[in-house]
Parts: sequence; C-alpha cells; structure tokens
Amino acid sequence: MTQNSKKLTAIVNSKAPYSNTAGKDSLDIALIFGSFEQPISLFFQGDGVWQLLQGQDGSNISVKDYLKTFAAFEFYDIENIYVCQDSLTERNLTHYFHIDDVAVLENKEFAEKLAIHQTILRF
Amino acid sequence: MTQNSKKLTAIVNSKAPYSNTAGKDSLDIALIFGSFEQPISLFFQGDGVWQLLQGQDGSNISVKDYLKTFAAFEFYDIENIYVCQDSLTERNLTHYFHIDDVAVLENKEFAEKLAIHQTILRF
Amino acid sequence: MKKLAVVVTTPPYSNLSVTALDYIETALNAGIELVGVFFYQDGVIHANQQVEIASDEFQCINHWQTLHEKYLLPLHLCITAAEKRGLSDEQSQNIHSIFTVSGLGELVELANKADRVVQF
Amino acid sequence: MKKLAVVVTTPPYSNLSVTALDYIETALNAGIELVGVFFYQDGVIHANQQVEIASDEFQCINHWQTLHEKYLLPLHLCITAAEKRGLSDEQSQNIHSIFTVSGLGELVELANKADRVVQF
Amino acid sequence: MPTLHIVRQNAFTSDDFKQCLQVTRINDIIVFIDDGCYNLSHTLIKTIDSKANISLNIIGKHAQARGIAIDEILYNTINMNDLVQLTLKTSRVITWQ
Amino acid sequence: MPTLHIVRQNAFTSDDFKQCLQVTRINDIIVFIDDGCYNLSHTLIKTIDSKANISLNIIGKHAQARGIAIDEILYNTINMNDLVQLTLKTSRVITWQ
Repeated sequence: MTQNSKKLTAIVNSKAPYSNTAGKDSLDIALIFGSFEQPISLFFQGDGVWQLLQGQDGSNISVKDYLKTFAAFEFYDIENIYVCQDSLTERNLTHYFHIDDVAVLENKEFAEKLAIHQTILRF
Repeated sequence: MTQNSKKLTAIVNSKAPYSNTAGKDSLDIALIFGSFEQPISLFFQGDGVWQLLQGQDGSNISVKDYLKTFAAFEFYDIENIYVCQDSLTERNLTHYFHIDDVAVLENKEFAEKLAIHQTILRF
Repeated sequence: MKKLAVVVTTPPYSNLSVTALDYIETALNAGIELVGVFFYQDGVIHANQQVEIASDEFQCINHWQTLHEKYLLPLHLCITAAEKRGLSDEQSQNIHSIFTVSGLGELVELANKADRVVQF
Repeated sequence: MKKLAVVVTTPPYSNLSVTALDYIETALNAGIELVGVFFYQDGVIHANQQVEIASDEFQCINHWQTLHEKYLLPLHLCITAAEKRGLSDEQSQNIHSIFTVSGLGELVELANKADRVVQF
Repeated sequence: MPTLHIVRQNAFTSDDFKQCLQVTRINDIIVFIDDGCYNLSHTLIKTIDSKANISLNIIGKHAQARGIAIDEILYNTINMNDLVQLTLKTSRVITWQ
Repeated sequence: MPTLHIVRQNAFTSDDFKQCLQVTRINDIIVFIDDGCYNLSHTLIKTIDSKANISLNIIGKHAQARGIAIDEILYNTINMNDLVQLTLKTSRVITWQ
C-alpha cells in the first residue's frame, strides 16, 4: 500500500441486516481492509445493532447469512468492535451477541472512539 | 378499459420531493389514471406534505421541477387531494400550498377517506 | 373467485424481493388467479438479463421464469423506469424475454382487472 | 496540500448525485486534488452506458465525462456491486469507457492516498 | 370493511409504522413482515387502542430470521398463505414500506 | 480536532440525525444538505446543547429549493465551496445518509 499506512478507518453500521445490502456491503469493505492488513474498526449504532443479535437465522428467508462471516473478524485481525448502548436500550436488547469481544459503549465513549479515526464510512 | 370501471384508486405520497424519485413516480401514475379517465385520489402524509409546500424552487438544485405539474391536476380531473393535518403540524407547516383545493384532514377523516378506495398505492 | 395483481418495486439483490416472490408463489399454488405483476422503480432491475447475483445467493430470475412458464404469469415492465436503470428494448436488447415491455397504462389495466392490488 | 477521495453510492436518477457532482466540481475548480471517485452500491449505475435519463433532466454522465477529461479524474467502479445491477465488462461490455473496473481493494488504496474520504 | 395493513419497515428507522397507525380504523388487520417485525420491540405498538379490536399478526419465519421472540398472547403468528388469504378477505390492502 | 457532520436525511423520516447527535462532540461542525435541510423544522435540533459550541450550517440553495426559511441567528448559510473547505479544515468527516 501507499503512504500513511497507519491511517485508521471506521465503518458505522446503521441498518438492520436483511432487507437491504448495507450490512453485507459494509462487511465486504471491512474484510478487504483486513486482508490488506489495514486497521479497520466497526461501529454498530441505531438499527445496525440488530446485526449483532444472537439467535438470527437467515435461512428462514432464503438469505445467504453473511452474519456468520462475522466469526472471521478475529482471523482478519478486526478487533475493534463497538456497540452503542443507547441503541440497544431503545430496542430492549441485551448484551448477548453472536460474536465475542464486542465493547458496549455509552454515547460519550462511543463518540470518542469514533473520533480517533481519520476515515469514517457509514452504511 | 375493462370491467369495474368505477373502481377507486388512491396514491399515498409519503416522501419529500427531491432526493428520490418517489414523488415523480407517483405523479406519473396519477396522470396516467387521469388520462385514462379512471378516478384517482391523492393523499399526502408524513414527509409527503413537503411536496405541497409553497415557495419551493427545484431549479436551485438542477432538478426538473415536477411539482409544477401539480397545476395540471384540474385538467386531468384529479380533484380529490387530501393532506394529513398531523403531518403538517409536526413539521410546523401552514395551509399555504402551491395548488388550490387541497383538503386538510384530521387523522380520523383522513383514514375514512382513504378507506373508500379499493386500490391503494404508496410512494 | 377474486383476482390479484402485484406491483414489485424492489430490486433482485434485496431480500424484500424474496418476500414478494414468496407471496406470489403461495397465491398461485393456492389456485388464486394473478392477472399480472407490474415492475416499477427499482423493481425493473429484475428484467435485466445481465444481472449477476452470486451463485450461492437467491436467484429471483429463476423463480420469475418458473412462474411465467408454469402459470403463464404476465410480467410487465415499466419501460420508463427501466430506461433510467440501463434496460432497453431497442439498442442493447438486454430485457429478459419473459418480461413484457409496458407503460404505466398497463398498471391502470391491471388495477381494473384485479380485485386487489398488492404492492411489494 | 490536502487530498480528497469521494465515495458515491447514489444512482444517476437521484438528485443526491447532483449534490455529489456539485461537491466534486467545486473542489476541483478550487484547485484541490482528488485522488479518485469510488462508485459503490447504487452509485455503480452511473457507469451503465445504456442508462437513459429524459433529455430535460440532469445528465450526470456528461458531468463525469467533463471532469474525467478536464482533470483526468479517476472514476473507479466496484465490479461486484456493478454485476448485481446488470453491468459487465465481459459479456455485454456496457460500462462507459471513462470508468475503471476495480475491486474494493481500490477503495483501500484511495483511503490511504487521501487525507479525507467523503461519502455521498 | 376492514383494511389490511402490511407493515414492512420498522419505526426505529422510519416513519412508516407511525403513519400506518394514523389511518388504522376499528377492526383493521396489521401484518408485520420483513423489517416490520422489529416493531414488536418499539413503544409505538403500545399506543394501539386495545378497544379498537385491531388484529396484530406477524409472519413467523420473518421474525425467526431476525431472532425476534413473539408473545403469542399479543400476536398471531401466521404464514405466507395466511397473508394471501387475508388479502382476499379484507376490503383493501396498503403496504407500508 | 473537530468532526464535520454532513447531515443528508431528515429526522421526520429517518433515524440518521438522531444518531449524529449521539456522537457529536464539543466544537464539532454540522452541515445540513439535501433533505437534511428539513431538520431545521424538527424539535431534535433544539436538543443540541448550546454550551457545546456546535456550529450549525446549511447549504443555501438546498434550503431554497425546498422552500425552507433560514433563521440567520441560529444557522450559517454556506455554499458548496464552504463545504469543501470545511472538509479540509476539520479532522474527519462523516456523512449521515
């Protein structure tokens, strides 16, 4: 890669997983950054938090379940995964996710974490 | 046309005018029903009420201003035009529209008017 | 016996289209008459022959084809919406043969023929 | 001098794309370097040669062409997103020649080259 | 003459379900499909007047795909064939998407 | 190290502006563009802490196209060149759409 290889990129996931391609499009970007050994952090806010919910099964609606690929984050060294506590609370969701090592943050911390990144994409 | 020519169709407009094609797509349908002399009623609810706001000018953003075509409703015998009062109030909007003969209705009346139609499309 | 018409506005790469197909297949399997499907807005992308969806994902076009052949289901494409999205029946001829090139007048026709119009 | 990259995700028939073009044209006219535009999601439809927008409406493609010729602006197309929407560089060759067929790796490259990535 | 309301969007993200409730009448039927299933977690659903006799239904597999638990006391779990039949039994249908 | 928030959606229809405000920090800059201009009529805008020194800006022609009046005391009317310059002057940019 070119210069500035320490540049930090974040993706904010804001959509529920199935009805549109946003979550999958975001995942594809995250994995590419990972495979190029470029640092990438993932944020889940708003309806994006549904992507992390335990007990989902896309096979019920003939969807190829891209959420299962989240298990590969570790392999790609994608370790910074943050969830907005307010978004969970608003949806009456617990902290049981289908992947491990997810950091649940209050708004202020969530905002501070986001602000250490130079590039932010949102899907 | 075929049988049941007295069938009543309604279109509910729910999107603001410029950022997507919904308003224009809805208008195209309304005018086709009008030109086939089929009864069509138009409802404006939620962000759809922005389509009726006086003083808009799409030329500022290089958009062909389809809202001006609303003036042709009379020519097409499109006379049933209903607006949701709640949606106006929520947006702090008055009753000044860029077309005449728009009926502003409370939720209950709005719902009753909608329910006289056999076919309802929403954009 | 009541008749249905369906309007599809969602593209083939959205799971919303799987729901639309599920509804239509269920209705036809139950013996209900569908006077036709009208493709509008991003729904017209279903008719683009050149669309390639990854082979391990749901292939809407195979389902449309089966329904068209098994039930002679009319599939009407709004050509104005289609042209905005790169489909053409003149130059490039990339419209799948199971679709009928139509205008919005066809939607008026379908709405008149059907007892219920369902939008997806 | 800081460098920009832009990601475009909105289609040519949306006024949101007019805003993206306005931003890019303004930046280039101000002498700011744009390392490239990356077309993703529905943004890839800009590259479809067969798209026909009514002649009295805004023609995004003319603006992309002018920017590409005047400023040598690189226009990168995500081919995976494009194939889902009926674009192809193999069979039908309906991709406008001013666009470069790319993968998501190019987005990583652009993000590294640019000081700011702006999404539209 | 009930109306069938097919709710496809959720009120956390969009205004559609709120608009649906603005025009819902006594004896109407609501079916949550696709992302509309998420509305079971939204406070808006509690604003539905229990005296209005609104029937609340949800497509089972759409909820299951999303990991959403259904309270069988409040909601009828239905399948796609039920939805087709409801389309014919009611007087009109409106899709909130 | 302020962040530039480009707000393209309006809070009547979508959750984006609300999410923007969840992560806005002191001295950040908000620019309303496209349908984001409608937020000037939304109550959410009044929840912005006046002590946080958030700069509120709006693209003039985007507001004019939509018939939206701008209170010059509360909002700076800017043009596209100003937005480009803000992109470079701030430390990062996030588009809420």
